[in-house]
Amino acid sequence: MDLTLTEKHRTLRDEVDAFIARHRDRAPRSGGGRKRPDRKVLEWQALLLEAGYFGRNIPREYGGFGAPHDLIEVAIIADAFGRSGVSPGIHNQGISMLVPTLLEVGTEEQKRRWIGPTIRGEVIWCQGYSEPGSGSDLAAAHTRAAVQDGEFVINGQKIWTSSAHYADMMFLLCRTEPDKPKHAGLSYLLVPMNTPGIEVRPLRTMTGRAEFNETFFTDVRVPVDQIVMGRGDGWRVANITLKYERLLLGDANKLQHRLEAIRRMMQEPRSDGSRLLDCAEWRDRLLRLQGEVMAARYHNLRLLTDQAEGVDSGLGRLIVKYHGTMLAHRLTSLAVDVLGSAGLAYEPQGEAAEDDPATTWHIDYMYDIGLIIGGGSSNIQKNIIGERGLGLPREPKAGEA
Amino acid sequence: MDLTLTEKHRTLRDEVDAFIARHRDRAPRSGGGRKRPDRKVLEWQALLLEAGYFGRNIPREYGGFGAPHDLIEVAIIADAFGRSGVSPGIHNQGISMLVPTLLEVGTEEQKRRWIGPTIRGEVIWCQGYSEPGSGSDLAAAHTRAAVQDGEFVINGQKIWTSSAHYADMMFLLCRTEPDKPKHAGLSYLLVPMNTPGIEVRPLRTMTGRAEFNETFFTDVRVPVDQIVMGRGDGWRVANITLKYERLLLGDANKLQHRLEAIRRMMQEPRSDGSRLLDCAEWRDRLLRLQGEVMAARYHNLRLLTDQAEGVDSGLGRLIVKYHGTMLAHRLTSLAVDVLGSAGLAYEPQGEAAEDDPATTWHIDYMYDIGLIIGGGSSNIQKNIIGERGLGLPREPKAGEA
Amino acid sequence: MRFGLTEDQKLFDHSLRGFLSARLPPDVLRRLAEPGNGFDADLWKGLGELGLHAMLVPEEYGGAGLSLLDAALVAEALGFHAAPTPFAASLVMAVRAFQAAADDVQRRIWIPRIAAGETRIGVGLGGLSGQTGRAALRLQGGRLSGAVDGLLDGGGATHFLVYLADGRAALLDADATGITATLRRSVDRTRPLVDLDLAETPAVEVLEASNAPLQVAARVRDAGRVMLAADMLGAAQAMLDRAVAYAKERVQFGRVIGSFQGVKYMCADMAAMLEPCRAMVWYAAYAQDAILEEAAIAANHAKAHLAEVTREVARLATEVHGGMGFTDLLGLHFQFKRITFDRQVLGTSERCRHDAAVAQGWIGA
Amino acid sequence: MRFGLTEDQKLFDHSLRGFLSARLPPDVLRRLAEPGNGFDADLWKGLGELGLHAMLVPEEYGGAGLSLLDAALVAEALGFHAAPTPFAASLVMAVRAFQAAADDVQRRIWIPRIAAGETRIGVGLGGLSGQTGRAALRLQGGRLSGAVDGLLDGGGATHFLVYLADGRAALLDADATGITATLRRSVDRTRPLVDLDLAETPAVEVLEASNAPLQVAARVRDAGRVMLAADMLGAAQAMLDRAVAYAKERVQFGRVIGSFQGVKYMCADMAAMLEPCRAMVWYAAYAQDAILEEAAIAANHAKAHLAEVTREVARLATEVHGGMGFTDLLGLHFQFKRITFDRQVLGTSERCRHDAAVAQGWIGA
Repeated sequence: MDLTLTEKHRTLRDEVDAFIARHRDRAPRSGGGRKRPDRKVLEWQALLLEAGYFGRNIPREYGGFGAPHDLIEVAIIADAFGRSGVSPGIHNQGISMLVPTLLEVGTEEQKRRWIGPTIRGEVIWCQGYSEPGSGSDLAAAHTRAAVQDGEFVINGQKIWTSSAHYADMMFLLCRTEPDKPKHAGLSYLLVPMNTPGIEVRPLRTMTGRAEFNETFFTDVRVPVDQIVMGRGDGWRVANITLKYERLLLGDANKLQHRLEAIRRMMQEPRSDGSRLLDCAEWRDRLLRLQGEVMAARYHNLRLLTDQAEGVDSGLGRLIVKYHGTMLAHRLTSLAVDVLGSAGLAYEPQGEAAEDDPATTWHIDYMYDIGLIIGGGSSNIQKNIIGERGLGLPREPKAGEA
Repeated sequence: MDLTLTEKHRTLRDEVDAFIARHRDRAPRSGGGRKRPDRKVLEWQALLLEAGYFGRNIPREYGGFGAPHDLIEVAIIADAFGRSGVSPGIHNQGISMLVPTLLEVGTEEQKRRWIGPTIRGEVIWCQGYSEPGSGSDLAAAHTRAAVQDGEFVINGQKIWTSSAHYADMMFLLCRTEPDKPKHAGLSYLLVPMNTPGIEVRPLRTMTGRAEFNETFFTDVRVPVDQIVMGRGDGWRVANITLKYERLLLGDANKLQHRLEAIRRMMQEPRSDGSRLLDCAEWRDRLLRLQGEVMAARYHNLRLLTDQAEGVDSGLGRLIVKYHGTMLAHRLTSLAVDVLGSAGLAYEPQGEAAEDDPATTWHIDYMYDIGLIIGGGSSNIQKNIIGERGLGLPREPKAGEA
Repeated sequence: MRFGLTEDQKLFDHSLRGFLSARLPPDVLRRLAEPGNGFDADLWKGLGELGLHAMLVPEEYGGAGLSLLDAALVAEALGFHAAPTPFAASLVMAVRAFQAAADDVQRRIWIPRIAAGETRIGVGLGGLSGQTGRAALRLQGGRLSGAVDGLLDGGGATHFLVYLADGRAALLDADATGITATLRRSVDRTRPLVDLDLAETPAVEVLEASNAPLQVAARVRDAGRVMLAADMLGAAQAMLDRAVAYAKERVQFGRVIGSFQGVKYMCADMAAMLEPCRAMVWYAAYAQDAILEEAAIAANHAKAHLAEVTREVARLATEVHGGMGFTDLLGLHFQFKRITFDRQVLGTSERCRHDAAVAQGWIGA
Repeated sequence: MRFGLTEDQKLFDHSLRGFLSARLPPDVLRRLAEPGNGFDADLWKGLGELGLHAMLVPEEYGGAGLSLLDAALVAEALGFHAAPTPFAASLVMAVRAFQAAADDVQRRIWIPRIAAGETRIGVGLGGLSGQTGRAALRLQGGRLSGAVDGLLDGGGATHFLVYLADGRAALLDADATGITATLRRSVDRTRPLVDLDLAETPAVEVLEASNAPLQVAARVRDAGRVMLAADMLGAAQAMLDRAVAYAKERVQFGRVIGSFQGVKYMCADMAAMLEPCRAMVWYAAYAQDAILEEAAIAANHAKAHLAEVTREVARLATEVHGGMGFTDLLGLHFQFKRITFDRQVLGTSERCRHDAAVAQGWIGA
């Protein structure tokens, strides 16, 4: 255990603080998660990449900064941006899920071609996994790709494809070997979204916004080299991606960010002059959650150390999505209670404008349930924790999770 | 909905109050649950039966008071004894489980023979269901009874038989038709515990006391007419008994009793003069539980009405054990927290003497987990609720719950 | 004594649910939830024909003189169907307020108008209910100034009844001078709230209970809390029913998902939590009329407990539906949001439990 | 920077666990838990040979000068094996108390005696820790009178260190005049508590921190709270491990029960709750030495959070074992009771969270 800062680290912290102070006017307001990055976002991203505050450990030849792995550096940078409230750069499915997957199993050619544009925010990816008939049962995918004249010809339908309506590319799980057993018949393809035959239809959710899409494929043709690993390896690649998705969805920094926002609300005087933080029953609710968030944050530091040292955290990694999304829902539950009746006004603004704080909390309150379900529902997570993490036997004769 | 009292009911209430005031010195201290009733308990029981404050609706020919069913009368009597803290009579497995079962499916002869002595506390019963290899899977019972010379000859082993060490009789689930399918091969026998070949060995639990026993059967012979319903009907009879056990274990009056005891503790000044009931975070914990207990109590009134009207409450009845035992554990959890470090002193006194309050709470804190497990574990209860209550399909190829 | 519904109550419940089911298929509900005033005159009229407008009104004023338990059954059915209509404030709290605190003349004028469905009164209790937002009013010379947020049944209201901190209540015409009523679309698209800004707005009536006005106001609030508890019960029951039905149909991993213990236990947990809530709502409603010494405790605990249970049911039922539960397609979210709304208005769970503690003398007010 | 254990720590942990595993098979543990003083001299000696007595003692006093994180690993291993031995008070809190508040002479006398294993100090913080029971002491002319309940590591203690409400602490000889030390068997049979009645008992030493004595006492208390959190972590991990092992073996309904989602999800829930607790305990222990500005917050949250999580794990792991989990036979209850004990001593969860709120300035002390 060594969380002390070396001289080098203190210097970095001062540098990052100075960078933020100098450039904060150039930063976009939000992380740009659910929208196509605009010019301001792209310029900010370029600045962060150049300074090494984004993609710090990604090799230079793939467009990163190429610094050696140093956990505390990453923590210092995240902390500085967190404290300042300034955007730490783009986080989307391409950056958080596909890039680490390609770094792990992509070809040299794929890494050189895709990682740079993706981390620069120039290429936006969406995820083609779930299908209407098989939400949790990803391996049951029916969308098929037959090889004809050196191309995959894709037919079928995907659902829950967030950002499909503005994405450039999709990483797609589809059936290429229909004669092989369920899990062995899948492949993982990289598909340009402007390929003829792709149709994207928005899907409105309970928040009232169109956060997801249905994507239809009719004789969509992509070259056979647009595959990650080999034919039939799709399930393996998808699981690597899912591993990173689980970590993304259980993100401890987001939990901490929310906790702090709730604390600030509870410290503000209400119309009768009282503060909820002074009411012991409310304060105790916040404190219980603070304890849980602290555990999640320290756990995250432990996982980062494992990652930096090339150790598989096993169980510790498998619990993150389930634990984090359930905790996030409990945090937003407190937030909407703190807002009370005055927070019920709800006017989401769509993609163009910022939502007011109360609307944002209620969106999160609902969206968090979507995150409990998406990326492998809680039950799927519990299967994974029980079977892969604890070595408990699978259900006899049941399908595969 | 009519919870108002008629003139007749008000008269009864006054009578019960007067009875208690006049006779309270003759009442034993506790309900006598886990011990062989002593003379004082038996005399008190006789007095209650005579007054019609126990076994009120059991027909006179079976030793009861023979009053027509009137829900509010029963509620008035329970309330009066509850308020006064005076023992409402004996509650044990014979009275709460076997008697209603015999009333439902016993022969005239069985009712006349067993109900009277049982409700008078003269005959104590224990329950022979679980076996070492099949805790939750009752229908897998291996203890067998073969017919020889007009007698059942029983061989095998039971476990978790509470009060077996002083019981007179056992209601026993055993396999009499080994060639029939699992559930169809069982019978339900009434076995005198002094029959040669029965050996009872006490089983110490985590509370440090011997609350249960293992019971061994070696060529134990009972007449063939000691069967309830017919051969192969054992599973059906056992399920009737279990229905009453579920209601007994989820008893809402017990929950209310506990809640009040915790409130009184929280209202007492502590060594620094403060009262926990004045601390909002503690008070809110108590209030949350009060709300749950209220729901359970009113739900119980609803079930009693159904029962009085001969309506099957269905789902409402199936949830009682699971809901009640989980809630009981949360109540005792609060109680031991209220006691804090000073409540950790633990000296259970065995069957002869009263335990001090702190020890009693800690026994309950552990025993409640035993009750969550016993009488059909929570998972078994959830199977029952899901399948019988909500009509969800059973697990394919799994055994039967 | 019986703890249960009468045959009349069951019949009325059945016909009301039949009406709502026919009148509010998903596409109609979705249309009514689009921007507008959250009030549908046709639906209002239909409910009036079923007798809802006058149900709580005493017979002497031309009403049916039914009990709060009958009203709770209506609230439950409205919650079940996520019906976009005024009820808890306009047809329950307002009637109760006039009965408890109005003088004879006021009653004779206003109660029949409510019973006829022509006067619809949005109600704001401000700080007395623990609602958040603005709540600062002063009444001077029959004129009301200040602001109060979050009036219930704001959609289509002809009048507003706003409570002062001392327990008096002023009735305002929605079209009066000096009144600015801002209709806020709430997250529950079926029920908007109204924020009032008042500048010397003339009060049509002032209700002044002759005795203990704060207690009288609390009784009005408690009647409202019981209605919200019943609304949550109905909404959660609808979500549970649909989750169970979905679990019986949906196939994943080659099996109906309801046969997986994971899904089955979610449903069992919901049922185990929710089923005792029904008796609690009945009792709390009944107590408002018939067991006055327990009325406040039962109402406050019912609101708080239903809020806790139905939040869990809302999440679990959505989870059972998987991704489909999160979409707009199934319309499951109408009930989800109904539960969200009911939880926050007229006081959060913590506030209701606090009021229950006060009601049983554990702490001072 | 690394967030993890060193190779040395892992090796030491491994050897300690090996020792405990060999030294405390179920039958021995059961014997040691029988009525007695809850102190086993042989076990104490063995732990001394492994270096536990002197582990926190600075090198200048002949100790190993290890960190509180090392001590937390020991506490975790002791909790895992439900080891009936003094530790948290005698070898951690007492050492910390002398280091922080004793003068040079006092340190030179007592710390080496602790390091040698010959002086074992039971510690009582009374009201400063939020413990229930009696806590009223007065010190006059070097003599202590009054009563304080629930001293930790009471079994086999040669001395007692009791705190006054002002943050000073008096060291008493267990055999001094005017002292009545009542050893109470706690529900956790592996660790008794001591209640002290004092009548003009001469203090061997009085520890008076020159600066902010209450804060110094709070640091001692926090070190103890971290040890209890670590003890709960170990005990709960043992219960989880055994539940998983049992679920892989036990057959019901013709299947290994761990293949049922019902049982599997119980195990998954336990793991999901407990796994992040490990990092939390490490951090809280490390912070006591190296991140002083977060030390109090981390210690208090660790104690409170571990208490909440491990109560659930204790119940669920017992449930997974079915009836066998409730018997004495498997010995699973030793860890169950360990968790019960740790939760209640040195302040309940509510108290610890309150102290965490104070430590971050949300409210006054």
